Amino acid sequence: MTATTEAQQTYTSDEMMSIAAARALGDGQRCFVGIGLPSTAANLARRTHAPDLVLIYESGTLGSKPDRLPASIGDGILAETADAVISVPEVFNYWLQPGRIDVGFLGAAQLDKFGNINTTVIGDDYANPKVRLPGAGGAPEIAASCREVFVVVRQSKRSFVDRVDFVTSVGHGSGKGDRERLGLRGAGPTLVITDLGILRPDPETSELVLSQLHEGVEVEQVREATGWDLKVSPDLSRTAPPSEAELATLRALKEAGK
Amino acid sequence: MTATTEAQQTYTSDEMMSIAAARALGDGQRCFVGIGLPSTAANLARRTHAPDLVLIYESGTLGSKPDRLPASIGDGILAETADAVISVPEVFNYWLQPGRIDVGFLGAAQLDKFGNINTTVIGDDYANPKVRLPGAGGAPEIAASCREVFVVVRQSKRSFVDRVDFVTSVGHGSGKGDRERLGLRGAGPTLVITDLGILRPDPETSELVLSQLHEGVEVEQVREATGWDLKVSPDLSRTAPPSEAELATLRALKEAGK
Amino acid sequence: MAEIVSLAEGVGRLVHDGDVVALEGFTHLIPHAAGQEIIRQRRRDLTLVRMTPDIVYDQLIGAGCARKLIFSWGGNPGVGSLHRFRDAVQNGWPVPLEIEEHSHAGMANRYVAGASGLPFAVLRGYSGTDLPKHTDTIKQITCPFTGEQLAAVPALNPDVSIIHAQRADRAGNVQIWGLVGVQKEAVLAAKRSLVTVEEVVDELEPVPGQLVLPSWAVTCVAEVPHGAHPSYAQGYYDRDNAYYEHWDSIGRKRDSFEDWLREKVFDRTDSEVTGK
Amino acid sequence: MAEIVSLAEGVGRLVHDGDVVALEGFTHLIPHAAGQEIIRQRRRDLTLVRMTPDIVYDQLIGAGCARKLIFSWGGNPGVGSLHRFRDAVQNGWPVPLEIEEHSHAGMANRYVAGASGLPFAVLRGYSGTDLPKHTDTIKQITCPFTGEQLAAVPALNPDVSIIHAQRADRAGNVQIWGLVGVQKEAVLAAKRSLVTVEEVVDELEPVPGQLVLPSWAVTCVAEVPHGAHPSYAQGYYDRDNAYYEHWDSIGRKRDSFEDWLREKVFDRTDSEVTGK
Repeated sequence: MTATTEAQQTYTSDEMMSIAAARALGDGQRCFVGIGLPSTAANLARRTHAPDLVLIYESGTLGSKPDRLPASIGDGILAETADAVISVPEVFNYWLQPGRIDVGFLGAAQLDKFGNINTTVIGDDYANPKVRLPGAGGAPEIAASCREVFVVVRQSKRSFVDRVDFVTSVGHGSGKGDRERLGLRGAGPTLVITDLGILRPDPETSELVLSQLHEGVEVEQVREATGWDLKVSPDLSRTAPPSEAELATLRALKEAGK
Repeated sequence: MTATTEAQQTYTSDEMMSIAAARALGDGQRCFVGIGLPSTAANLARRTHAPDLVLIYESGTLGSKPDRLPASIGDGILAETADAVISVPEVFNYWLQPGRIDVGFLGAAQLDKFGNINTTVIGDDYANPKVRLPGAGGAPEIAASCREVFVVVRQSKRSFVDRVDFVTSVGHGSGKGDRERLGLRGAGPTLVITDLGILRPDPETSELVLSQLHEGVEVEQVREATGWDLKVSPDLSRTAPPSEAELATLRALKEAGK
Repeated sequence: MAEIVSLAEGVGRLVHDGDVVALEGFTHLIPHAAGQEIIRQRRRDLTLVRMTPDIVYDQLIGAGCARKLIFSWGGNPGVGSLHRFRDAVQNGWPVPLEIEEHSHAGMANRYVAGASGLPFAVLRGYSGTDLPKHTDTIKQITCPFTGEQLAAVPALNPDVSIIHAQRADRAGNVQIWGLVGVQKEAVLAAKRSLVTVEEVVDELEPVPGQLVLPSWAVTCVAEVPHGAHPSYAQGYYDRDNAYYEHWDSIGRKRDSFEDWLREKVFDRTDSEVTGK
Repeated sequence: MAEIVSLAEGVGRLVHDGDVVALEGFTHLIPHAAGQEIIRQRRRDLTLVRMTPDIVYDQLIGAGCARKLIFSWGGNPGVGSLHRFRDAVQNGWPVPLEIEEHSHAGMANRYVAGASGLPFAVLRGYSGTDLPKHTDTIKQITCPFTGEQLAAVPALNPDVSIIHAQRADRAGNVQIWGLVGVQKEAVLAAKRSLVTVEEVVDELEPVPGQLVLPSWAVTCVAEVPHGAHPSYAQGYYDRDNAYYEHWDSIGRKRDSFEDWLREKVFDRTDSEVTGK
């Protein structure tokens, strides 16, 4: 899918998603970065409005400043440009678990209406899955311990489901108050950024509702790409289209990362 | 007190003690070294018969090779000459606790007939002690986890008591089988090296008995310096007096450490 | 003290059928050559342990060496699925694969407990997830001071852990730098250990960020230049990102995988394998 | 992000009457200047935490700043007793001192739990000793997998931890090398932290064996050259062993200690204190 800005600049919906995700990160925040879409967005943020964003990768780097997109979560450039390189147990025990990280930036294979994430198995039978996914990795504890979680994921009926087949990482559980009951200290998913728009948890129910539409996308389109009866925020707004600077920076990053 | 070797070499009883302690260490052993007498003995061993003795200090050094006696347990020379420098939690958790260390080399303010060590308080009332001693330091876990423990201590009625006022570090508890009952994995004190001789636990009772006399010392003298009714091993032997090489090396070490 | 041996000798001596075997290396310094040597020596019924079973375990699983996998993330990083792993889990090919699944935090702490001589570790983890329903090595524990509920996981103590490092000296002291992952813990948790290194040198020149494993904490060291390929060894060579893509085409089908096995593992000469 | 402040400002802002305060540094890098600044600012009712209360705490205790000490070894290393500490414990002078006594392994693990956001730590410790009879922060815990009994100790989370390091950069990133003790854990366990450094530099040149604390994990940094004297700062100056002996003659009597307090702490000018 492509869209057109006022300046007639053409961009893809994936580019819009990465740019919208980057914009959500505040300068100076400490961000625990998953590989793929989250890493693209975090690195874009650091090269645009958030030069002092602190990137933390589970491979053991605090404050990485890569000048290209890392090819993996343990790309050598992450260690070479980091303020500190630490062991993997230390990442989880000394830095993530105590709540020192502002934003956990996650992807998802399946996401449900309460922001719960599945990256384990598709299908009801864990022992005989329809599809075996990679598994948990660092996500359950990132989702539990970061002050808030942003999820970046392409939206489709297949991936946006009423209830995930397997709760790998807890979002808002089965609704408002569940995180507190489970002893999870962070606020959980506060933003879900997709190629179509942005969803946020309803303050009353914690159910994800459509709160922002990317340029050129209509509500009905988003509903069709959602596996539950998606509610729309009364304050629904429009995402500003990518600026030329954002697009140029994103493309240069991706080019250099090849 | 001084004694005389066959070669008419004069030496002090403290020198005999350090040399006897050094001799007890086997080449290639991993030795957890307390400061003071144990450190002198361990460094002497490394410079005489045990060049591959691995010295481990609780300040965080594995394989220190100081060329003089360290002035403290955290002397810079220990870090500068170590194979690896690690944090203090790592010393205790990764290296001592799992039983990787062959010999724990400890001193004592008070020692009892079952080899229990007191470095906490003299007197019966913990809250109002007659003398407040430094406390536990690393000793309780050294005594628990090393494969065996050597104690180096000057012998006197005041320090060798029937029952210590406070068990800071467990030797053989109240006798045979107590260590197993307490879940302590090492063998506990297998040697107590003093300025008069060497005591070992009786294999049947774990009570310390006199098993070796230094040159020029008589049994009665040792009994008088012991606060319990000291038994004598049927295999009582004599310590070989210091060799000229041992004495010269010890004195050079102490001179360089000033 | 670590003994310096050949890769074939190290694997032959330290890895036995039925063993619990951990190969660690977090993206960096993955002991690929050692993994392939285990396949060459046709080990069977292994319980493989690894936080991130990626290509190295896709190969071992596809070759039928494993009966169980203990892990926290199984994928081809940056590329997609591990097809041999999926085929084993979904279809039991070539042999059924039992799995024991944790999170990274849980696995890292299991190694820490193992390295520390403790029977278990405590963490804030798993709460509200479906993992405890399927993984019986996740339990709850109560803080004796605050009454809080936390997760407990049992120590991992592999029969043998294998890692790759940059260098060792002739006495067998091992030097690693860059991302060090969970390798120290994996070695210290294991009953036996094998460290493959890029080179054995006379003296270990200190490097910022280094981690040194003393010789007496390691069982065997084997010099295996390029032993981490297609992963990387900082200071020696970069990650072969193209190979990770290429693996997808090999691993996708049983045929292409078996061709690869024959050509690249079983028919290779010793000198091709050791790179010397 | 850490703010760069003067020592007086750092202590003034971060250390309050009644706080739980940890000064750490294991023989190396003991924050002596910061300790004396706490005395100068006449803080009271502090709960002092330190594995090895040596001269730095003898001074704070003798000056009447502390009501409680949490520790594992209190002595003048290589010399003998801490006379001010003994006078406080045995005679309540100048104020009574409550003590909470652990072993090094217990204290180190209490900091580790604090740094890890856990309420307690588990270790093989204390079994058979008399410490649990007098220290109620030692309990037993049962392994949920093996049934084994182990010791549990609660996390230490000081209101403020103070350490000394070699260098910081202008952004407040801190660099330490040589013996690093338990300093990282002490800082990460604390609600607030102050790091005194030998110098603030433009760029932190990497050093083998270094540990870096990112600026955002530290509250304040103060440049205090020679701030660890009479302990040492590797790469800057050696331990002043003679001073440790000398301290014995100062600390032994109340008179000589009070003379020292007046002369060396209260009557010193700011410029003498900061060494600038």
